[in-house]
Amino acid sequence: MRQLFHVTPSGWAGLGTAAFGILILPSLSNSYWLSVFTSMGCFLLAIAGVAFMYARLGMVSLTQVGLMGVGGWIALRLNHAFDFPFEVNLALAATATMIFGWILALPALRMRGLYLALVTLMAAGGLEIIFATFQFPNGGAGFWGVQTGSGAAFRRPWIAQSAQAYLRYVIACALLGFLCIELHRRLQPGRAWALIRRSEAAAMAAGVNVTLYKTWAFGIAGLLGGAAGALLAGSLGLLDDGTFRASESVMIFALAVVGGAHSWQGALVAAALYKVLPAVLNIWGVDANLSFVIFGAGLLHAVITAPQGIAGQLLDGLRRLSPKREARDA
Amino acid sequence: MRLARYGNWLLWALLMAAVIGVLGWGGRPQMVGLFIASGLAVGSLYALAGIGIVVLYRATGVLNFAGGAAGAAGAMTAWQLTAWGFWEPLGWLACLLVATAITLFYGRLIAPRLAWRETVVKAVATLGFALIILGAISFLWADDPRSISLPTDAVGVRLLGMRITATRLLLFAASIGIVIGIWLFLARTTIGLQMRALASDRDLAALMGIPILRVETIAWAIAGLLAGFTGLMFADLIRLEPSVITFMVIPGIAAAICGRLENLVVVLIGGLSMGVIENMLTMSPVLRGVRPIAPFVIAALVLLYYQRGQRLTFGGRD
Amino acid sequence: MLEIEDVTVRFGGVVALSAVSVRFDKPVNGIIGPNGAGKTTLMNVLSGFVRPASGRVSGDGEALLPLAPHRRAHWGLRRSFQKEEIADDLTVFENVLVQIDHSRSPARSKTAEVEAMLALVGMADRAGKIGAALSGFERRLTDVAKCLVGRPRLVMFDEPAGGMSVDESRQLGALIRQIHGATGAQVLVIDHDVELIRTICEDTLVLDFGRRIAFGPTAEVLDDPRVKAAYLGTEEV
Amino acid sequence: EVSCGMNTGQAATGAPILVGGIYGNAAPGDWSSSTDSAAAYFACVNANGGINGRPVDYRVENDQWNPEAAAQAAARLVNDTPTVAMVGNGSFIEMAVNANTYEAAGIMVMASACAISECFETPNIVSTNQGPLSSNLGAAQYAVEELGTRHVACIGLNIPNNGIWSCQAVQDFMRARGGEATAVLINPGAPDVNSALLEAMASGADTILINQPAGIALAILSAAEEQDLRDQFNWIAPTPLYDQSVPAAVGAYWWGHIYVNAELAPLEVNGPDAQNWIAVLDQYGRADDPRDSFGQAGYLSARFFTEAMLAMDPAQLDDRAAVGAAIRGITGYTSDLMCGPYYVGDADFHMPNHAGYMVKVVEGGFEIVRECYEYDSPYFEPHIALETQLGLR
Amino acid sequence: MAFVVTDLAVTKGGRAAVSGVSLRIEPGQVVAVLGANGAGKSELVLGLAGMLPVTAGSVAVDDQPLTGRGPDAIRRAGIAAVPEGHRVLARLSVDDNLRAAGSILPRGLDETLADTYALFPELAERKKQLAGTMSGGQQQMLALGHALMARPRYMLIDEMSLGLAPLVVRRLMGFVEGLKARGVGILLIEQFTSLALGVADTALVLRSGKLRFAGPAQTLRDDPQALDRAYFGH
Ligand SMILES: Nc1ncnc2c1ncn2[C@@H]1O[C@H](COP(=O)(O)OP(=O)(O)OP(=O)(O)O)[C@@H](O)[C@H]1O
Ligand SMILES: Nc1ncnc2c1ncn2[C@@H]1O[C@H](COP(=O)(O)OP(=O)(O)OP(=O)(O)O)[C@@H](O)[C@H]1O
Ligand SMILES: CC(C)C[C@H](N)C(=O)O
Ligand SMILES: [Mg+2]
Ligand SMILES: [Mg+2]
Repeated sequence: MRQLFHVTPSGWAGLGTAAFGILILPSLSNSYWLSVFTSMGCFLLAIAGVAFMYARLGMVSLTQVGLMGVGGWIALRLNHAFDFPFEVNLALAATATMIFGWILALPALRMRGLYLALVTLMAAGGLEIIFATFQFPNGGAGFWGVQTGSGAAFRRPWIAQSAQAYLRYVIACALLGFLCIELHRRLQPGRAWALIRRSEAAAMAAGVNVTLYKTWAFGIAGLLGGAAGALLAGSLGLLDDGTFRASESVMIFALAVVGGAHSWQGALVAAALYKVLPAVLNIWGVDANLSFVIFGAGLLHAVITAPQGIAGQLLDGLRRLSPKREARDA
Repeated sequence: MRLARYGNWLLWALLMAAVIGVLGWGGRPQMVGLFIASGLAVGSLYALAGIGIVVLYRATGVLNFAGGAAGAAGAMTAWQLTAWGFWEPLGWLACLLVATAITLFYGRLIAPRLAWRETVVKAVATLGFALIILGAISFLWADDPRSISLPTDAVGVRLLGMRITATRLLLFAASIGIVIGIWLFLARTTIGLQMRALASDRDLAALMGIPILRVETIAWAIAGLLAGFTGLMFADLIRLEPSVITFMVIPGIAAAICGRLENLVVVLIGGLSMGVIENMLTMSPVLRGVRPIAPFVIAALVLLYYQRGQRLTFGGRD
Repeated sequence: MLEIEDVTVRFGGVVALSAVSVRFDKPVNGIIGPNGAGKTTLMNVLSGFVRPASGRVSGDGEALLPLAPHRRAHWGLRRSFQKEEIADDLTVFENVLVQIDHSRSPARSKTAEVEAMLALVGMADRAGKIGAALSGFERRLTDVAKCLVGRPRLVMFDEPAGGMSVDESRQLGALIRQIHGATGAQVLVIDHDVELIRTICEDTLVLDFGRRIAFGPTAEVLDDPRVKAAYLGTEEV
Repeated sequence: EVSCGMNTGQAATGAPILVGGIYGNAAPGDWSSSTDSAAAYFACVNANGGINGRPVDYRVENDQWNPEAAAQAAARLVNDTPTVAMVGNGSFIEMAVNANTYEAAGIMVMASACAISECFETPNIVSTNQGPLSSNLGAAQYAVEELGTRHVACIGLNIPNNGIWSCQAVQDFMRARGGEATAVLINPGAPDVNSALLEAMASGADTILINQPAGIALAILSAAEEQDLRDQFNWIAPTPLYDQSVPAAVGAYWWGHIYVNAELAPLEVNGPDAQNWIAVLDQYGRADDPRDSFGQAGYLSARFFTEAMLAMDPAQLDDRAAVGAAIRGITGYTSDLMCGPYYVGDADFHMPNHAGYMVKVVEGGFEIVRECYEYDSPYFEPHIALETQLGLR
Repeated sequence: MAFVVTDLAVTKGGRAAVSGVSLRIEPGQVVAVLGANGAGKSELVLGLAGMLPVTAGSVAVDDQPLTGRGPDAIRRAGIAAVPEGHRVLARLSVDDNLRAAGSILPRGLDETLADTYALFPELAERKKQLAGTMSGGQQQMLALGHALMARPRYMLIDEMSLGLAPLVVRRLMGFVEGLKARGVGILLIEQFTSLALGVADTALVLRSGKLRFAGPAQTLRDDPQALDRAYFGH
């Protein structure tokens, strides 16, 4: 049990980063950066979901942003239909998306590797069309809840009404997400997943219920993605289908690999690349099309030169600086 | 075994007939015909995109998301040359050349550095390349309504009261011809065999003395040519809009999935069926809003059908 | 006691096993046969990775075929693969613990059991080592320890000595001999190292082209002229 | 000789007045021509005495067709910068994302290129252009009155605040005129538009209204050409097809057969304001700034804004609320680029521009087929009431 | 005329797996490489085949330098390696596997194919079967077949008898004698030491990636103690 609550150096660094994000970052940021960091926080949570599936089970989900859309859709739907507080909407949206993830997983479980990735890509393509066709609820009537003209207000958590407080809230949620993953990793599911990644046959032979654990993993990714979507809805007050294209799901996975799927640092790098880099390029006045080119080139470069991801490279560098410290990823 | 094979075809034919029957019920026969003809054209494009993907995947193990972008770059070049007053065939040729050059650039300079990575990582890396191409295209050509038309558009035959242009016929014939040609190439030639060897296990193929770089270059060149041709056809038949042509790869992948990333004939038939079903959905008041979802649903169902009754067994491979 | 009745397996047109019946009741049993005889297939049928076209399998009187693979593991079936399957990012201890993770016994007793079995295979001092850092032989030993925890009833090895030096395979053989004593499980070994089979197995089944061609005490079986012709080639190896 | 603001010929040197603008430029479209023209006009104003000697510091952001980037652009321009107003906005999504932000921040947005309902039905946004709803109505009205249309098939984008909203208005209009309309919706994610065209054909319509961005519209027209449908239907379209590259892109087959509503004065009208706009662009803009209808709209928004600022108490120029009140107070501004008067008014909806021209696609350009006419539809009842109240009628 | 390796070092995953190994294979000679599990035998073969980076030393065949060349170039220079673990082109048929391996031959593909099938009738029976669905031993035969199809002058075989039935091993040993007689030089890694020493002219023993013994196979055949010493260093 001591092992369960043992905090590794990397873990301390993570807690420190979260503390910085919660205590200091918001007061340093203006409204623009608050908005950038908030959406980075939301996507961090979603990226944590894909990265964990990939790192722990070797499963590739190309539908994570689609799942975010599902979570966001549900959160909006609940917000406009009922008077629940934000937390309830968040929890329900995350849970429902988890269930959605399970349902998605059921047919996908027979597959692995590329095929699994492609089925999830098909799901992402389908969700993209559905979002584009029906849009996100904005206070209208009926099941789809869409009205023309400006939408109704989205209620934020009562403790996080301001943009600053909301950023804190999002970072705290992301931290919880990482803790949830880490907890799983240290317990029975973590061991089962490690073996499944090695070989599903070996896992079955070792008494691991492969279906259950794979479904479970999909559920967790869905949970994180759903929560991320609900948080994003809270950040913007409304959602647009343009955010949830299938290509964005692919991009998120690519970034998770580029950042380094095995560590929280990698997810952070990925989220920063996804949200902060374009914001910086935008401030520098780089043409949006050119920043696409830069982004794509950076992605390729990182995939080629950093097999462990950028975070892996940075951590290796750090380890070389401080010898004798055997840090295991948290 | 053989019976099972025919069983699949029979099942497919029945399903298609059922879909067309149910959706077309009560519609004017001529409209149904028009929807089918229109579906076959889009379907050929899906199939062509899928064929490009499968050929490259089988030979190099790279699932290429950038084919659409390369085709878009080619089509834009063709448009530009024509706008500058060059002789049109020169533009078409340039389209093929540009798409091939872009694809080869990736195949020669970037893909080998990623050869040892997992398939999925290699696939998403090509998305990065697609972004580069798309960004560059949008930077070079401001958004403007454009179109390309081939001389074959002017020629057409009338069939059951609908007009079918020579372009559509050409596309249809070309996709069948390409499938047959590539199938023969892979099955009958040494390079084709080497390509298949490479796709199965690149390291081992190298160990067997197969000149990896040369074979891969050929595969990428074929993929580039196909991408250019698809881009040109897409620009003519659907529209000349780089981002739309770029993301055409996603339904293309759906078509490729139907053939399990392997069987070109099934890719062709799958692509055509997707196009037809997607168009036929227009006749359903309930489903017409979501008709573009058809390729994804079909691909997912087909995959499930393939995997039915199968238990997971060994290894980390698919 | 393991009873296999009339098991037939087809892959498309290939008949990999045809109506194989056999009853293993000795502590350590061998399966040999030419390449492609169906040995691995038989083991896959037992562990649930291949569904036979027909036949029944019962272990200690319980029908095994209806159980899903992981259920068979819970029942007490263990197997090793031709290539050991040790997760690189788990420690030796964790790699073994996975095998009994599903059981409801208290954490302390699980820990004790894993430690005991690691000691038995001689890996106790390396329990904290991560999978990726193990040598080939250590990985194989960890694999064996995995087969010993959780009250196994039937332990199967597919070519465990493949790629091992003569000394190592002798050591492994000795370890396999101890399994029945330590856990009460019955052991099934496939290998082409006839010396190994001869020294550790009481009974041996010989398969050829998916058919049982001999079964009985190992020494007798190895002397059977049909076995010599189909498998060994000549008198001595 | 250009005319801008105070026309002093002296560069403004005082403390700058901060003004923002958001445009969308990324795939699938470049909507920056309105902010480009507005920027050129402000540059001209600054070179001509500014606003009572104070230059306009015009800051623009690209929303990249991405809702989050749009929100961030507004955060940067509205929350982080003490801008007094937003001028010249051109986007497909920004207004939907930011309408509430603008209202909360109490800032007025004088948009120029607006395509969605939020632009016209929220309190803090007023646009110079008409948007699809109004322009559709203009096209449909022309078709009913001149082409004998009884049944319109409106091919719109399957987006609630764009295609559905604007085709719905056409249905209401046709019903009011005793006719009929069918909405045919294209999913924005669908590459192929042919099935939508077929659906329109099957609806029994006699007129096809192509309520689409130019790219998709061209695709529909080429599909129709393939089936040789030109003479079986009347072909009408709202403003997006009024684009100088369209006649060449549609090809000779269509010349003389497509009627397009132009929400601002077509280029050949060339009144004094139109000439001034071109002169401003030539002198203060970039060579590649588009000379299109969105550019006209951006110019107009900037010009009307400047006029309103010049009419204000100079002490209040940095006060967002005061500037907002001044903008709301705009009434009866005119330009030869617009058929009717421009006004804002203190309402929860704004659509000052609901009169336009009708043009026909001909070889090498467009030909005006109907001069300024006001659209007549039940949708405009509240607007007319407001105009009456403001004394504009 | 020989396959000469001087002072070779090979790394795997950043760790030196083999270092300072020199050896020489004459045509018609068998060099047995022995050593415990993890001694670096497989890495040696992979390094020689161009599949792992060679960080020091040189490799040459018949005075033609091969150091740092890619695996395909090395195979085309006449050196065929059979890596450990019966690697086959899983998604190709047996026949296609062998034809692909023979596709680098300038001529005589069909005869070579016939020879290979004659050595492994098990394979001839399953020409159309997908290689990945074959049994372990059948795949090992196919992996050996790959190398034979190149008609190499030198063969590097890792764990030749791994997973093969005794009958087949016997057949193979006879075949190795035949290859020797035809002047093919062979580097042989084999778990059954006595078998390897039985055909070998020269024996090498590796431990922790370094050569601990190099000399006539006879020496180790005659003195099992010497073998143990070299293996375990007691
Ligand atoms: N999926 C399959 N499709 C077709 N044939 C198969 C399939 N799987 C196995 N076989 C065939 O079934 C037979 C039995 O294979 P199995 O792996 O059981 O042999 P084995 O006795 O373990 O041989 P080895 O000693 O070489 O490991 C082989 O001939 C093999 O080629
Ligand atoms: N001391 C060690 N620490 C970590 N890994 C090792 C060590 N020794 C060997 N290994 C790994 O074990 C595997 C087997 O090593 P290698 O291939 O060199 O052995 P070998 O001599 O061919 O023996 P065999 O093939 O019989 O196992 C390799 O992947 C190697 O990296
Ligand atoms: C000193 C060493 C060579 C001793 C060695 N262990 C042996 O028994 O021979
Ligand atoms: Mg076997
Ligand atoms: Mg080895």
